[in-house]
Amino acid sequence: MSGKIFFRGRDLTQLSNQMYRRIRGEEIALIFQDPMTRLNPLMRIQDHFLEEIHAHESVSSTEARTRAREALVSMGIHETRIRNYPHEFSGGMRQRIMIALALVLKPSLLIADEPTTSLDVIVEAQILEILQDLKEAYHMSLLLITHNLGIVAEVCDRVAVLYAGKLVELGSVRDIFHKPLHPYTQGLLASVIHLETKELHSIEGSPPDLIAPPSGCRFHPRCSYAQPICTERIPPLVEFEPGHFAACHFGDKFL
Amino acid sequence: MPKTGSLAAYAVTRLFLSLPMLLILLTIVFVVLRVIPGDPIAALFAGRAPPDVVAATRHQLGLDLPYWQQYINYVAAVLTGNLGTSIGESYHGKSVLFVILDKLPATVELAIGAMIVASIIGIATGVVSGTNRDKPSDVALRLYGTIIFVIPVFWLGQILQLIFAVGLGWFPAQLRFSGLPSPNQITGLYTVDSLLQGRLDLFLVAVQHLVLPSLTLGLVLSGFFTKTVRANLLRTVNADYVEAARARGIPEGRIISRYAFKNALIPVVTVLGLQFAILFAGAVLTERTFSWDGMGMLLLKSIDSADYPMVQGVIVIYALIIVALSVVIDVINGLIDPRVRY
Amino acid sequence: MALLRRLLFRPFRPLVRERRTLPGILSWIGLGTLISFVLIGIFGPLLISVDQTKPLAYPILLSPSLQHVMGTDGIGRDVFARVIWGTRTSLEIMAIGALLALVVGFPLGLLSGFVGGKLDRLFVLVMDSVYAFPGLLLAALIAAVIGKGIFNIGIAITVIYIPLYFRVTRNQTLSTREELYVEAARALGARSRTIMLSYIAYNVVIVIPVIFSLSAADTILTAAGLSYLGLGLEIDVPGDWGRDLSDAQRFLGSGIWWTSLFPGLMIILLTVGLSFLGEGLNDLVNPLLKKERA
Amino acid sequence: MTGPATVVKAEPTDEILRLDDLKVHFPVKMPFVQRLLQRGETVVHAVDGVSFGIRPGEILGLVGESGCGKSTVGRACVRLVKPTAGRIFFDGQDITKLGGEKLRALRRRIQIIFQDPHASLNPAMTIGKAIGHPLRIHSSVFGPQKTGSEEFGEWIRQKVLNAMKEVGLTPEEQLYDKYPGDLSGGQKQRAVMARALILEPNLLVVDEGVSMLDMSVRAKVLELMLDLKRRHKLTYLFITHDLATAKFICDKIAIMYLGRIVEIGPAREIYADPKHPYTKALLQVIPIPDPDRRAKKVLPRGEVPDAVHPPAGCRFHPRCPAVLASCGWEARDFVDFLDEHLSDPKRAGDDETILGPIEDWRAKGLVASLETNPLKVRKAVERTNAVLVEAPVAMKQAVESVSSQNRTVIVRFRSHHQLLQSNVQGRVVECLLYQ
Repeated sequence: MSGKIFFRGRDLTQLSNQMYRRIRGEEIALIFQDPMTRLNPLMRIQDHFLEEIHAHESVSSTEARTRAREALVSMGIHETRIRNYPHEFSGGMRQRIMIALALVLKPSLLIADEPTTSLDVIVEAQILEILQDLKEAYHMSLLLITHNLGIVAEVCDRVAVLYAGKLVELGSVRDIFHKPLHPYTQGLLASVIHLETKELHSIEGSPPDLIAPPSGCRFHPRCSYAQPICTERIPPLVEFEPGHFAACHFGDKFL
Repeated sequence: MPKTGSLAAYAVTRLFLSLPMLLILLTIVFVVLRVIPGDPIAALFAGRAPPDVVAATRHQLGLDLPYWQQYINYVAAVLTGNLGTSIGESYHGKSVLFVILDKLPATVELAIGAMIVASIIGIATGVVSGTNRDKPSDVALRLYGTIIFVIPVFWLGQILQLIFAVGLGWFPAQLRFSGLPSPNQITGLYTVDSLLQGRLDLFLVAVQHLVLPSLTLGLVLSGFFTKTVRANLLRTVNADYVEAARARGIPEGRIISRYAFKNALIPVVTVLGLQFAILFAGAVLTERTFSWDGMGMLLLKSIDSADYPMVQGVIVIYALIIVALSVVIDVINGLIDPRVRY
Repeated sequence: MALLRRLLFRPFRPLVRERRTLPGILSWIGLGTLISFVLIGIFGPLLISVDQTKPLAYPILLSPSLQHVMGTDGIGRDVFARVIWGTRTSLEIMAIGALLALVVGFPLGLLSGFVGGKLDRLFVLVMDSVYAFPGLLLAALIAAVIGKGIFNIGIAITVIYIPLYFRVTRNQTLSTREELYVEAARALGARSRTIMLSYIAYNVVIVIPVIFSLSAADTILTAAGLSYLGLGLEIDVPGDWGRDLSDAQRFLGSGIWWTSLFPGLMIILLTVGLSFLGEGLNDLVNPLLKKERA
Repeated sequence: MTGPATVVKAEPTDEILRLDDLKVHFPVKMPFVQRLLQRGETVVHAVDGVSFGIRPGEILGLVGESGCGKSTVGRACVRLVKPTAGRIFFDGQDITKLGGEKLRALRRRIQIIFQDPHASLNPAMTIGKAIGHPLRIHSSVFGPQKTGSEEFGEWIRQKVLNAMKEVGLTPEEQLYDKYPGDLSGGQKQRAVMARALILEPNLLVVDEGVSMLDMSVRAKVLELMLDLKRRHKLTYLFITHDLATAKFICDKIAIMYLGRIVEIGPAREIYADPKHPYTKALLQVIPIPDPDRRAKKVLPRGEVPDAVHPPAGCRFHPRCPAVLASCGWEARDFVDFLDEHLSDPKRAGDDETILGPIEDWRAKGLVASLETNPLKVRKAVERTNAVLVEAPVAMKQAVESVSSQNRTVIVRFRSHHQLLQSNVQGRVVECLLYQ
């Protein structure tokens, strides 16, 4: 592993395990793709909350309990159910509990890793609505990791597109959807099947082997615009217009 | 939406469900003793008694009746707690149940001692092994688990006797008690009885005698704990909810104890039920090695002296204990795992 | 025919392919041990006269020396000769017990798991009950009724290992039966027989060597235990590790260690070898099954 | 309780597949001890009265959320699950109870493709063998050739290679002897399709057949399906949770919710103007990949209820944004509402002490009741009425009376209207709004 992670100006990779533990949950919270397996089946919901609060703050049990109840109720779950076990909740409810757990310490960054992928579409929309509301209510930043471009268009302000372990494009959501600069982003957008799809498009070939990734631009074997330079030189991330970056040798052609 | 139900309801139902198992075990004992070829009475007397005595004994025990009638009599007798009277030399004419109840505490004391040794050693080695995956300590402890598990318990007993009794003289090699008059019978467990009487000296003697047999049996059983605790810890330390707890900043020690270890324990408890079979089989051998006067010794003596009702009685009591323990294990499981009951 | 060949070879393929991994090495050590014991069991008695295993063949309680590498016992038998002859006895009981249990338990488990329903529930209840009961006690009871002898002990032991084969085979059958590719085969119109043979049996045989090794180790222990309790073999069997240990008990107080140590070591070497083989194979087979299903 | 009646009857037409009021109920799987402890009914009403027909050469999309029973319908069509009631016709023949050799013969004509191509292939069979396996299974119908003869083997090999070429599984000679583990997801799905097509079936059931594939592979497989339809006049039952994909590929759409079809008709019309509130909700939540068209959505409340005890009347009524008083309100809806009310401390006030705890309420059919002490009964009735004021209008209207009897508060609901299917603008809808 190499590189740096800056959070509020501090490099997290330099932190001791102990310091890192304090940041987790307190400043950076994480919710996951599969809420069904993320809660300890042997612990009541309440104990998940109390444990987390006590791990970070020295508050009285009464206060911790009050805060736990408030967090749960704010997600639309009856406070008496705080004494239930995880298996007594449905998938959507468990994801709400996970969000409540993530927010009880009021973190400034919430990372949501495919938070709705395992849920049905209506529940997915409910959860996305909650996440958007929270972002405003808590003045919190949200890092949403997803493969679903529809969700990106609906929820996000800025978008980073990754391909084969490399950042290929970064910009505002309008830039990305209306003027994609990287051929991969273009292909990705074209291949989405949505209600107005008239014709199917797909990106030729298949994702590369990451043990021996392609030379130069990792996308070149599947790129219809590829030139000899693409196989030789790794394209740098260039700011083609204010706030809109792409890692393509010919990015300016698509402006 | 499932709601967590009462543990009592679960326990009662589970108890009810144990009846078929009990009936099957009783039937097996019946089939083995009376139906399969081979005349148990003749085999037990082994030609040492004249034919008319054998015939009289058969009649006295109701063994000349048709099988179905024998079966009904037998099940009815067992269910009413009437296990008959002994026909062997040592206990002739005594109530089988009474004799067994007299020997039972010795076996129970040995079993408890062994279980304590096994769980302490087994869980400790299992945790060390499971949290140090593929390091030298893990490999060594896995070898320990595999090897100790297949060591003949009676041979291990002999070796421990050679070292600690004959060689070092730290512990007595034989019997449950010696030197002083044994404590008054209250529970029948010498360690408990001596404490109840407030006699620390007797307690020490009892413990001294208990150490080697418990250690022998416990060591052999510990291999099982080492292996299962390790395997389940490996599974739970990488579980999704453990990763989620880490992401919430829960301290590592707490994660191991409350998430990984407790969750790993559930399957261990489940298979623990099957370990009682090994425990009691091992106890019979250990009793013999240490002249520990319990149910196992009683069974061997009864087989030797052709005491047919006593043999049947001892096996039936073992079956009852096994069934009861399987219920207890399931209830304990319900106690720690809320998903089991509702 | 090709199917049969595949069925037979399948369990051993990982043994060759993974011979350099830790479980592979363990398996080979175990297999080597088993083969050595089989060779000792076959050829040992040909080289060592049975007379040495009889009472009063030599002076009693000689400590190990060049003439008697393992010494002599309390009634003047050569411990080394007894140990060698005992190998043959143990292997004979193991072969009878573990093989009979396999022959009965495997088809029953396959059937019960495949048919399911009431039949399955009944089988499971009976087998689980037997499995929960102390095997040694059950074997002791059976042995006390049908009498001593190598074959009888083998039978008594069979009864307690049938449930083991049954359980493993049935569970494996059940989980394979639920696989999507089995449902797909049914949708293609495959007959039950085809599904059972080319899909289910194929996936179940792979666990058989694992249980065979583990149950064989246990068989040795149980047989020795029965002999130790005096319920095993007739007194004139030329080698019987369990009985030798039982006989050794009397002299322990006088510090006579060799009559106990050597028969015990033989039991441990054989059972540990079988365990290595069983657990090594288990570690090889499980990821294989997981990979195939991933 | 009887389910809603089916009005639109099957007309004997040129339909290749016809389901007539199909029901599939499963026993709830649980450990034995739990089964004994569980009171009341324990069957999952996976499919509870489904009727539709497919014409040859048509693609019918069966769309719904997970757990709505759509996969069970698909499995019932190929007779992998046993229908509890109702009938299935294939090509005019009643196949509901078919068994033995007749069922095997049928399976040459109806094939199914599952969601997970990897799990659908026996890991121990080569691709070529797997694709050719159906021919061997049904070898008796391919003339006098003896199974195992060399010509037959060669004939199968040629057919397999052709089928592989047809589904684009190339280079076919090289892939023939590969094992499933060596292939990519898209290749495996093509192999599964080749295996399904080698018997030249008339009907192909595709159960979420593209859901697990990457976007780019998905497009290719969908194109292949359309291509096969054109060339072989194949008929599809296309089961999916993805309305966008369904819109692209299907001629007709059926929307399923909790074991029932709530709306069925030509795809173009349903997408242009959905009638059933559930269809509307489903279409509304599909994210549009255009940041300039973000819109606030009106979402149905809660989650899909348990199919062991589906709601009375219209199954969607507890969540429906357009619900009426006659849609099927019943006691447990009231208890659920009260639960929600009590969970919000701001609204609840001291209601918890009078109407709580929620576990004390009994809900049976149309009657909800709470046993309390005689002193509190009057107050509880008052408070119940007060709470009901805040309830959704439709629920409020459905309440017949709030009364007390000794120490018991009783909330009684009116019985609901029978739910019928109606023809609305070219499609069939099961909703009281259109009755």
